[in-house]
Amino acid sequence: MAAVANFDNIFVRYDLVGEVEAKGARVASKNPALQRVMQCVVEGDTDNIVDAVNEALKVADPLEVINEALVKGMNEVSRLWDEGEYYLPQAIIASDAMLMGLEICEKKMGQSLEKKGVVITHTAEGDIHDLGQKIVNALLRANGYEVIDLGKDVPVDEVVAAVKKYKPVMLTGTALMTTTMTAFERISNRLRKEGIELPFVCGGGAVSLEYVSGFDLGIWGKDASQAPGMAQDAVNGLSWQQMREKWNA
Amino acid sequence: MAAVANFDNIFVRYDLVGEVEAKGARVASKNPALQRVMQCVVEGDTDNIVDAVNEALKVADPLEVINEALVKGMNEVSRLWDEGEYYLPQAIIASDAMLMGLEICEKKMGQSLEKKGVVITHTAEGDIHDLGQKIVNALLRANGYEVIDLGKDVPVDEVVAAVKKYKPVMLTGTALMTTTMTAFERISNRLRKEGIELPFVCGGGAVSLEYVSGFDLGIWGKDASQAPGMAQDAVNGLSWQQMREKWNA
Amino acid sequence: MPKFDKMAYASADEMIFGQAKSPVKYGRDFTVGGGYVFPELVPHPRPGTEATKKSLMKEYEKMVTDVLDRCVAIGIPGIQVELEHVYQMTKNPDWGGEIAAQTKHLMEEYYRKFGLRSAIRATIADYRKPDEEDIRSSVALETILKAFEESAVGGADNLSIESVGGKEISDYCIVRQDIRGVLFGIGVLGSRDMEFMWKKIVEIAQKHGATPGGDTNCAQANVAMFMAGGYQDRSVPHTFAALTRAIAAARSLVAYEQGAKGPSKDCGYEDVIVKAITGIPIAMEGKASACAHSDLVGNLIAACCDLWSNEAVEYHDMFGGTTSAVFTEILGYDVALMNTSIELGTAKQLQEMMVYSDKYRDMHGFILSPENAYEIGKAIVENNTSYYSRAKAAALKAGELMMNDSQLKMSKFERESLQNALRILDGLPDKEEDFISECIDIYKKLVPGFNPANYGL
Amino acid sequence: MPKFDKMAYASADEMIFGQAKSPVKYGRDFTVGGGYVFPELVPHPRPGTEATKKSLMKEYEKMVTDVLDRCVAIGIPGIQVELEHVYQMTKNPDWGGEIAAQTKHLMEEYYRKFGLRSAIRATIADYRKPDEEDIRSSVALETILKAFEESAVGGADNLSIESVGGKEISDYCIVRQDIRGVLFGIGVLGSRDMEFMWKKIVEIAQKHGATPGGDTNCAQANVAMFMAGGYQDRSVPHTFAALTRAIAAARSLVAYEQGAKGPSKDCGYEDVIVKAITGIPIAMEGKASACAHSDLVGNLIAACCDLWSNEAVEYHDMFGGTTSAVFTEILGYDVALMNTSIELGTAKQLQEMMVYSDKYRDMHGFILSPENAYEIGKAIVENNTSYYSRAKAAALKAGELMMNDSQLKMSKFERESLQNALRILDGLPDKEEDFISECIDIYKKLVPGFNPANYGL
Ligand SMILES: [Zn+2]
Ligand SMILES: [Zn+2]
Ligand SMILES: [Zn+2]
Repeated sequence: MAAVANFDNIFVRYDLVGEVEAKGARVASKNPALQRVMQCVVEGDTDNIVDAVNEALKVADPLEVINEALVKGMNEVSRLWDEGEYYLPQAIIASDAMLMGLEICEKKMGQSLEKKGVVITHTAEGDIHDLGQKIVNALLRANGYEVIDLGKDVPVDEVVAAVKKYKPVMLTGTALMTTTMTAFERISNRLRKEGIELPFVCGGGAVSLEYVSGFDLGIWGKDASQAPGMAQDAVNGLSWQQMREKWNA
Repeated sequence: MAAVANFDNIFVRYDLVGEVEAKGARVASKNPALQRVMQCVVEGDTDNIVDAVNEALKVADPLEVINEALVKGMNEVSRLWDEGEYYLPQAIIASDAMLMGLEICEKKMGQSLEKKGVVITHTAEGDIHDLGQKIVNALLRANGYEVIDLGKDVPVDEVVAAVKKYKPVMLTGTALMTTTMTAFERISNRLRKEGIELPFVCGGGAVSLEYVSGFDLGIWGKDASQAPGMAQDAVNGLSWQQMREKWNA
Repeated sequence: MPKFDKMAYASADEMIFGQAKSPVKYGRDFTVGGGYVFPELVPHPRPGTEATKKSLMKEYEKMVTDVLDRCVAIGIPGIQVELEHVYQMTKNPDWGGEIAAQTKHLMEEYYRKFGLRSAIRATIADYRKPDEEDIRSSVALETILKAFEESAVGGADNLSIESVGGKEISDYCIVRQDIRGVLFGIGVLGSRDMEFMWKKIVEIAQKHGATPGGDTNCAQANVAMFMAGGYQDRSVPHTFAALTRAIAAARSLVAYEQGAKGPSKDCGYEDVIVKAITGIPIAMEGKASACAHSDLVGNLIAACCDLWSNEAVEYHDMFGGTTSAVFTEILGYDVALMNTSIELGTAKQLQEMMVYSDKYRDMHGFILSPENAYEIGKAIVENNTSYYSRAKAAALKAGELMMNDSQLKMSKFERESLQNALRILDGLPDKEEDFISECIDIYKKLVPGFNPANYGL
Repeated sequence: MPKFDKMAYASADEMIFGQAKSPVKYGRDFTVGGGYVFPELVPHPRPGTEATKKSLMKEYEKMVTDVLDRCVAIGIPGIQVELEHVYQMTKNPDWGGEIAAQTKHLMEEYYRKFGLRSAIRATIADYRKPDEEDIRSSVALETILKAFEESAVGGADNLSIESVGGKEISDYCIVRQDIRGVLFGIGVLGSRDMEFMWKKIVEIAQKHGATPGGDTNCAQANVAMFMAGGYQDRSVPHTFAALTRAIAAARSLVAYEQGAKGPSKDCGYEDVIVKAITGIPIAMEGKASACAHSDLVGNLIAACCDLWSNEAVEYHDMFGGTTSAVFTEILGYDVALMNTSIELGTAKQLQEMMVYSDKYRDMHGFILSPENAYEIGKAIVENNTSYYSRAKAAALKAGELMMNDSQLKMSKFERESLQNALRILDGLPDKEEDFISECIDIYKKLVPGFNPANYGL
């Protein structure tokens, strides 16, 4: 076999252009116990987070552990992800660790932390591909939202009923197939008929901006990582029109 | 260079499968003078049609020459084209010959033959590619319709004004570019606003069924050769909805 | 249990597009892997047309007609059309059956009129939910089997599926970069579920004179590959996705051990490895499936294909005709180039161009280039004591190949991801039963709904 | 007046994709014909977005961004984007200029960030109406020249056009299978109008440091070719369309005689012949332009290309991304295959595959296969006493080649059409002035609005 001496005119490895130098985490706590909790979140260390949180609770109250270690750690993870040092898995396992820690703190407090808001998520009727939805769930929860997870292959009626029941700040729908995503438009119509207005973020697989812009309430979600930012906007009271303008322009 | 011994697995010449055996024209007239006129039409012989018609007018009255020779010849051309023996150019030059003959007969009669109906044709504003329209014009005229030819790059206003003035049975629009065909929708809206209903056949280049089905009055023209049949339907009183159902289903 | 214990080819050098050790003949004078490559066109109905059987049949009639028309317009000698079931076609088995029958009817007409050779693949939608139901006896399973039946009766020549066994585990683990879980979800659970499913599919195919085609790890390895994405994506490391693919090869093999004959499914990127082991004809998709998804193996993946596919294209108008027609034309010319090289005796040169176009573009292409795919295949057959051991061997071999070729460039992050995964794989138990019980312990806690009984465990 | 009197290459064998005798360098480190092939992506705005400058600019911003993003996602080393003016962009020269500037700005960003090489072609819309206006001094002409100017200032690297001189005659004659009129409309009038136009375009390009690219006979020879269509179409005989193409080569040559440097326009199928004569780099479109129109030369036409294009694709979503991104990927891999063959030293083998894929598929591919194209080129330069004589020589040579290769199959109807046309060509006057006066007499009567003064006659 002949060999290629130079690949530069066949392809360019743009993934190696300006490779991000891993600089690691930047946050630190003066309190070594809190520092360790934060460390576990940043590293997604689900093996040690429980122990670390229990230790920290001996020297700090639950709210402090939450705000000064768990949330701070998660914010740092978001930064590392935004800046290209982390990939999605690092963010997911960090969320896992964060949520495990949160659970312990809440148990200690005897009550749940007040959530930023309720978001309902679902995967379209006829669609069993719910990985996208699961990522959304993890990221929303780690960012302080209460997620009502309706699961996959959810009939339109059920989605509408849940919205009426839980009055969420935002609804999301995931679909891999265009032939199942048509349920989104039906959901939108039903909600409008009931006089309900809320941002309905649709994304996944074959769902396109073009399609989602075609019905009321719809906002196109390009990527699961946008979910927390969108939920924040919804909490801040942006209308679905404003959110569409902001995220889909 | 190496050679390919067998092309059968590279391509198949489906154009040579079941090649149509040229059988030639089938019609005949007992009257040799009319026969010659018919012959000129069938062969698209624009060099001799004038002489042939003038000769025929010595032995037959103009209406007879029209109906028994010119129209019959043209019908035969349509058959040969339908059956795959003729290509478009044969049909076009036959129309040329037919129209030249018709003009002489009409002059002799001192009046125009009653036309089957009026059709307005145009090429969209911004579009200078009017070949499709010209083919439509030729085929419509040869089939007995009066064509009001608005030409190319025609503003929406002008089209609407012409429809109001001539009250055609059908309107056609040709466009090569999608960015000029948007005029068709505007024409449709304007006509509807004026309370005018008529079949508006749109075709050419990038004009798609999907697009034309998106506005009232629109019927998609796949091919210039459909124009006479569509005009006939319009004369027969089919609504644009019925025509869309028939031609675009 | 694994069956294959040797390679179908003496070396990677023997493998070439258009030729398989065991060609498959079906449909209307249509032979796959018998010396030439054919296009496989996959049309996808527009959203909304799935509302009723009538509207969906009408949509398929249009789509298929456009495919056949374009073939006779430009001279394509033969074509396979895949009816890749939208949920509604499987959910209502008669829909799938009638669409197959209608497609067959159209194809027969073009065969009669023009001599256009053709065949139909029906790919049934696997909509079982491993984390919510008993996937070995659910209504979904019954319906799926019924859909196979009706499609075969309707006229499908090739029965295929993208089975989802183990997806609940791999979904959880891929996004957490957990190689152990991926090995468990794909290599063990996926393989076991395939063994269960393919026994049934082969039986149905035989009963109705259809050919059992193949299965693809679309639900797992493709998830990893598409999430890994392009050079600018940061969802899943590309090295990790490549390991996932190697594991998938050990899993997709099970179909052929249970009696499937191929041609395999287009989106089974692992099938180069499968072909090396089994000698069955394979469908592949690369640059012309950009309409469905981007990939980094656009040319290379054609190196050993027997069918060349567009994966899926939604039915719409383009300037040059409908998407069905447009992609038929693109595939048709790609295939004509391959077949011309075969006639000219320069197929190996063309293959070499395909390979070097993408071998070092990305890790996926690297492990799927014929010589590396062959090595991974060898690791699989040489470690066939269990589904687990051969899947692990595939991953280790893929990792070793990636580590040892200096022309394959990697970022620090990618290399660390790879080394990390290999370290974990190395530390796993030798025996399958040990691995299984370890994994059951771990993932029962982590993955809601995971039920080992679904896999006979 | 004709200038070229010899071939740029000693034989067809010297011609290969990626390499031109006179490479062109412009844009951001972008060299065409300097050893490698690059993709040229042509996005087309959605209907409605042309309504305002703002909405059209937004559309172009999205389309171009998608192109550049896909390049850096899959590793395409460089790309040219064609801004093929919709009517509104030329009609309002500032629109075209600002879109060019915006495109340049985006490209500079990707060049800075990733090192992605790139260039811009602006193709101005020729909307002059030869049968309705004085095309040598109309408002349309003024506006067109202004549009060239503004595009060059905005940042277009390559200025091109699809000029329409003689279209009123060729439109009339193509559908009547009148070879004399086609020769007059394309060979004489088209050439004369190009001489007039290109003097001006070259001047503008030089003034602003842009490169005068090329012209294509899209308005004439492509009309014939697309009407000839596929195997089942019966609008224009394929042999007749092939003769039209040969004539077009003699016409499109004029741009380079007036100072254009290439790369030529993608839809100038005649440019293989032009390259053989001039040695300029050429853009070509084949299978990946199926999105814009079907053709019978999908592979063959790439045999000597320097840029490889998709012709035009309307901006829409597909499963795999927007059409701009999807076709960037398809072109990117096609080009990668060619460049790999260049690196492997097997480019001539790949070229041979391309050629034999389509040489006998249809008459168009036959006359455009490099060795035949070269012969037609020779007939052109050897008969360069007038635009007429060289265009006629091109047609006669093409006809002779078609008649004499027994591997090129033809239906009886096609053969008769060809023989008939050759008989007519043979009977035409020797001297250009005789031919011109004969044609003026004939077509002034037949073609409403035909005005010889538009062509300095
Ligand atoms: Zn798949
Ligand atoms: Zn598929
Ligand atoms: Zn063009």
